Amino acid sequence: MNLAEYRRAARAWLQENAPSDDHPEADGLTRVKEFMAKLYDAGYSGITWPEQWGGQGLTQAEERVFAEEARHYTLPTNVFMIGLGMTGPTIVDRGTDAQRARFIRPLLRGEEIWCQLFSEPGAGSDVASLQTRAVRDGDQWIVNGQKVWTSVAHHADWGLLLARTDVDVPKHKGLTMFVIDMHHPGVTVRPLKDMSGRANFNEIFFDNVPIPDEHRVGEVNDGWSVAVTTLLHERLSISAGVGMGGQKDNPASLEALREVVDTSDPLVRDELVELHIRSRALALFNQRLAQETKAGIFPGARGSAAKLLLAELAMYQADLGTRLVGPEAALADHPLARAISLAPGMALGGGTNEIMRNIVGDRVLGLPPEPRVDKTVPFKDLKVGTQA
Amino acid sequence: MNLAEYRRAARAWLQENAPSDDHPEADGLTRVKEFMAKLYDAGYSGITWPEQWGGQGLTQAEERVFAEEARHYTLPTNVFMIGLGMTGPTIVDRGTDAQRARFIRPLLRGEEIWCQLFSEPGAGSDVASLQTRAVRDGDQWIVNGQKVWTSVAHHADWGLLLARTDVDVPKHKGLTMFVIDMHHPGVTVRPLKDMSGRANFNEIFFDNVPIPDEHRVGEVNDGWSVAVTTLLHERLSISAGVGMGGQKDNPASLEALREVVDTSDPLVRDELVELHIRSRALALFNQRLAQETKAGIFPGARGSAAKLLLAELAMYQADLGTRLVGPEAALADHPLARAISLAPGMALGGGTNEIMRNIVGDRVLGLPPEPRVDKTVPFKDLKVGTQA
Amino acid sequence: MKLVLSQEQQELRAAVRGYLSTASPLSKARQGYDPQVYTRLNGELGLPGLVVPEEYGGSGAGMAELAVVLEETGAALLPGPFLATAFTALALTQVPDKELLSGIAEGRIAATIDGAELTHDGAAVSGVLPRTLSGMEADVLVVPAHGADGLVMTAVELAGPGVTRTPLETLDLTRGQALVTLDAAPARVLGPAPESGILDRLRVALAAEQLGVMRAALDAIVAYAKVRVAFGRYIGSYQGVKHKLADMHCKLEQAESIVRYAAWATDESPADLPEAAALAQAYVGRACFEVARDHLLLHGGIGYTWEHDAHLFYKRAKANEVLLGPPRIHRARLAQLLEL
Amino acid sequence: MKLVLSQEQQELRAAVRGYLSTASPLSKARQGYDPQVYTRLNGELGLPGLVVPEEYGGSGAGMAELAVVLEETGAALLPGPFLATAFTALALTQVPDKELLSGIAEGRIAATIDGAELTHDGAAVSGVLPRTLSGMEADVLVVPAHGADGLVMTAVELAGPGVTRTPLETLDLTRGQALVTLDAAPARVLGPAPESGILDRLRVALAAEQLGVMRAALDAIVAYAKVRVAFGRYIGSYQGVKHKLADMHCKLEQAESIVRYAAWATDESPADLPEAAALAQAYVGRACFEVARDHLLLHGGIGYTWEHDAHLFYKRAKANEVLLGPPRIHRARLAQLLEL
Repeated sequence: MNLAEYRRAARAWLQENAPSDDHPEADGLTRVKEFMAKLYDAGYSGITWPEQWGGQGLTQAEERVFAEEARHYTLPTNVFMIGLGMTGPTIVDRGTDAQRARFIRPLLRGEEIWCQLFSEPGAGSDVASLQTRAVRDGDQWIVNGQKVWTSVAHHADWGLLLARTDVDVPKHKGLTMFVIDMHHPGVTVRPLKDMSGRANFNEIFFDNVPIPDEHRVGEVNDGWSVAVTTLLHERLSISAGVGMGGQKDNPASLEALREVVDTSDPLVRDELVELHIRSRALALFNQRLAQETKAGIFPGARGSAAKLLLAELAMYQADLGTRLVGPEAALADHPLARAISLAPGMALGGGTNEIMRNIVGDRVLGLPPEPRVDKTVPFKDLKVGTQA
Repeated sequence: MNLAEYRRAARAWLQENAPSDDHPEADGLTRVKEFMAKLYDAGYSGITWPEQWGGQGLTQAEERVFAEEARHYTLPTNVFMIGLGMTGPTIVDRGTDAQRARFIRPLLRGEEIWCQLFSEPGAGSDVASLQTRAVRDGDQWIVNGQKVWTSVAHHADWGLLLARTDVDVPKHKGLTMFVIDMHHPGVTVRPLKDMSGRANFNEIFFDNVPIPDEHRVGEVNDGWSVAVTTLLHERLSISAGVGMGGQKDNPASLEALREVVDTSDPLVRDELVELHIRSRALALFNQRLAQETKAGIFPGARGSAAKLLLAELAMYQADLGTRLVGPEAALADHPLARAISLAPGMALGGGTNEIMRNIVGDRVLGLPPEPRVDKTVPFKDLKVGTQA
Repeated sequence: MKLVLSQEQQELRAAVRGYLSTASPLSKARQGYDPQVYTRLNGELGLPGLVVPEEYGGSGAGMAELAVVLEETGAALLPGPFLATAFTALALTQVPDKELLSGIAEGRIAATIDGAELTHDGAAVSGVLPRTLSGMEADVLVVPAHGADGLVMTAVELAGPGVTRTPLETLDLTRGQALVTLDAAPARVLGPAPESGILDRLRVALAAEQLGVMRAALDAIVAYAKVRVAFGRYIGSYQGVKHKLADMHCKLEQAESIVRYAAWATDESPADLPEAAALAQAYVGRACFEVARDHLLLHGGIGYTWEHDAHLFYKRAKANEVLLGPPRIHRARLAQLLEL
Repeated sequence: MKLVLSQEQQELRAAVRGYLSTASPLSKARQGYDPQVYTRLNGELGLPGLVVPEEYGGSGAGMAELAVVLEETGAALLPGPFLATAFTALALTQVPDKELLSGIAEGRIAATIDGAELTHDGAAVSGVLPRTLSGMEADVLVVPAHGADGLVMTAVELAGPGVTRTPLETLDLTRGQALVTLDAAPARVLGPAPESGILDRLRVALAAEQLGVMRAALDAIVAYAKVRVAFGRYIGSYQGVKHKLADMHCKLEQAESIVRYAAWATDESPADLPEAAALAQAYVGRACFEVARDHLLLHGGIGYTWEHDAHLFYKRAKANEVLLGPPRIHRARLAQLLEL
């Protein structure tokens, strides 16, 4: 099948099968799991993944074609995104054959939901300073500790867990990666409300949770290199997403604001011009990155520049919108009140603005690194988290 | 004499003796030296300096009164300012009695002009990494090296020189302070043009210049602590000056710009409002610092915040002015073309904006210091200046 | 011009700060209005009567003192009708009938004020006030109304007949507003509405609260930067954080200078008040939000959680920035006053 | 929409960059216009004829290619009438009489263009042009003039009778202007002045040069941050420097995207040109100055000296920002085009 045929087939399938309502998740997981199974059975889940483990074994070209066609729909695949974008690729890259055989097909078919368990209250930007312990006990490991910022954990069947297995070596060298059973009674999932009041994240507590050694991913104490694989996939899926989402639902977009503000005031018009300039500048940059990717030039760390700009734009837009609208925007049910409450999220998810600037400075511009005190000290002697 | 009497006397003296023309320096040094001698003989130079060494031995109250009265005039004292504000107080604080007896009275009376020789091409923000060497030779020291950013050096009789006397200890611990004879044939003064084309600074080259040991200020290898004294006095005289200079001669001030731009345009008006807001905010901050100082609350490192804001305001104003005026402002003889060429100077003299932010962060907010690699390494093993 | 606090003003600050730190710590602020705290604020500290002239039972203090107090209530994100009552007291000093001031000074009355102009038929007022500050907590509303005698200031008992109040959920979780519908609600006429002066005073008072909010937000993130570690170092040792905090400090220094100036102008130099008041809102309102925003962002992920206090400051700062209208009106006023 | 360079465009870039790095290094730029460099630019590279249609002896390339070249001449701060000649060639493609284009394509003629409208009596033009770009170096001036047939485009030999030229010292040390007085100077009519299109093309061309200036400025300070040491560390390792450089990189990425878009619109999508051209000047002009400014400041004291190149970029960036008028006109145009 050539690409044009592939596109026609994908288009036809989507026309027939994509859900017509916007939020099918509202019914719970049954319908979205059914859809995912249909998607997989039609050959559109895991398009580039190895055939041997349940993928389609096709190329990025087919994947891009399907993504382009799917952009016209809102497919109910959110709950599977951690698995598809991060933990699944990690198992494919770094897991054992037994793990691939066990986990990949159910993941692609939506039968099992995954979450990622890296961040901790004391280890945000600096993930490698995490404190959750996994202690060897014969053929298994016993896990105690706490994770945070975990999306979809309340639905998850499996979690990809990064835990500390040696405190006598520097922080990056004492970590190991595991697959943990989220249904074990020692796992407690507690919803975590963000500043807008939504519960979009979870805190997870582990109380003597056993993991069989065969669910270890990679070597003992080599977990950081596995995590780097996962984070690389995360960055890829974020930068693939950046600039894709339209501004149509954003109450702080130029299109939305021009309808509600007084454009007879030249100062208001000029503020909207500034918004246009900034939005266009970033949108064109994202389009250029996308065209480069198509042409085989991988954006790499330059995607962090796009992410930084997106975070700044989101904050600027919501701030501007509330200023232009005035007192009304401070009522809780005003769309701009919600926008200003959500705006910081873009900067704080997936790396703070400071981390993004470090990445651009170090990897794009090749600037010398900050001197590091944390790469040589044994973990048990290292300052971590919050302390005087 | 009470303060009111002091003020009346100062006012009367100034009325009679202050030069009426704006730029008496134009005639060379004769007239300004004559004026300085008159000022000293009338008791208005060195008001708070110890009587024993030629000062008046009065208090800051008298000094402030005289400064307030003198503000209505432009006294031709610029060429003496390094001596009066920095090197003189250093000799008073840290010199030997012989040095005080030799240097202070001629300095106060304008008979001898001083310059300060700290910065080097490879040691700007990081003065202590300087490379000019002074090597002991019996009763004297032999100096070789280069200094830069030296004001009034072409007029100077004496220079306060910070030089390296030991390269086997960390950088702060191998420096010694000297008084150097600027008329020695081994001293070459070369004017250094700034980016506006003016020659406001000099480069100084030392070729085997001898200094008698009795012209050493402070102990051998204790020069850094002497330099800190000098820099403290420098900061005091800068912050005393901040906010004092009026905006009347500034072509980028609100008063000047409103005369030359199209204020019928609401966007132009709003730019001028922004300029008003920023100028007023800083002016009021400076006034508050001055009131606090009067009330005995020493501003300390908060003066660095004022200096940072002044540098940013100067750049913002000149930039705004050129944008509002448009193409005309790009002709070399337009006042705003000169303003935009001089604007960076405020940020680069007396410490870059980055250094100011460090000072505010460390000393005002009490934030933890940057880890330092340069405090323990012997100087000869330390990276300095510009190198790959 | 007086830009530094007197000894007495510093003592007032210490007293209010001390009281609020125990009576209304931040952990309580998110629970909303506690009338008991408010009663003790009246009783022990006599704060609502601060600017009420002595002949009406108040302390006869000026805006300089009120600013000191509002800075502290702002820093504590004090819930309830304190700002609204202070606003009203400031307005009442500008109208002939000052009787209500006694009730405020005695702490009997929590009041609010609204700028929307109603209609007045001689005895009662009618109209809709879409967003009245602390409208649920206040006892009395002061509001201008058009009647036979032109525009007059009137006072309405909010618990009285003809008044319907609907609480509004607001962005600012620590201080609410209400939709107030007046349908022939009995109203006392306090005298002709003054042509100017009231709104300028509210602008200055609000700026004082904003100064407190930004100071507390900066203090919070500075403290956190000294204890939070990333990559083996306190985050405050990174220039990326340190330089931003230094810039925030610069904004705070300038904001405080402007608030002191505006308070001084209110008390001592009425001719400067309009410019000072517009400047105060134009600079301090923006600076307060920027500092609150950056204080939240620099906290990292924890600052995005509901449990952390950062968003309370952020939301109060944003709500305050637009409380007296879209911020551009303050800039437009400056343009007018500067005769640009 | 095409935002990435083709293989051919990359080769063009490499050729121009290679040529300029030897023929016009920065150390030469401050010495001003070197006609020999310009002649070789014509001869070896055929650059001035780039956008001249093939029928007039040019390469018939588009704005996309010209932008690539202008980025390089901008990065090199190339002195002389190259930008003015490119401006003129772009204008000439929009008028009926294209004869001058052949001269430009052959490299015989350096030209300039001015927007000030003169008067035309049928054979000669008169008027004063206060600031004509490269007015001393250009051979021919293209300028609109009012006459019996309305507004027409005319061409004047600058070395001919009736022309007085006075060199103007400009902020930009690497490219001059001239005061040109025309007193019945013989002029050839090129046809009616087009209603639109010329100025938009100049805006896009200038933005391409600005992109080059900002890229070179950023490259210079990034290189310096890797070799300059303070307090025992390379200054580029401090977040205070690193984060600023990262922000400058973000501006550069966006500026390049806008320039590619505007060049594409010029060549392929004329309906988008007005918006793209205004966007290009509004964003890239500002970004270029900001980057040049911060690149100078981050150099520390050495960047403030006459001997260092930093001020050359800073001054070119500022001169360019206001070259086509005060920057607010580009924003006003955007407001109009967006129908705000």
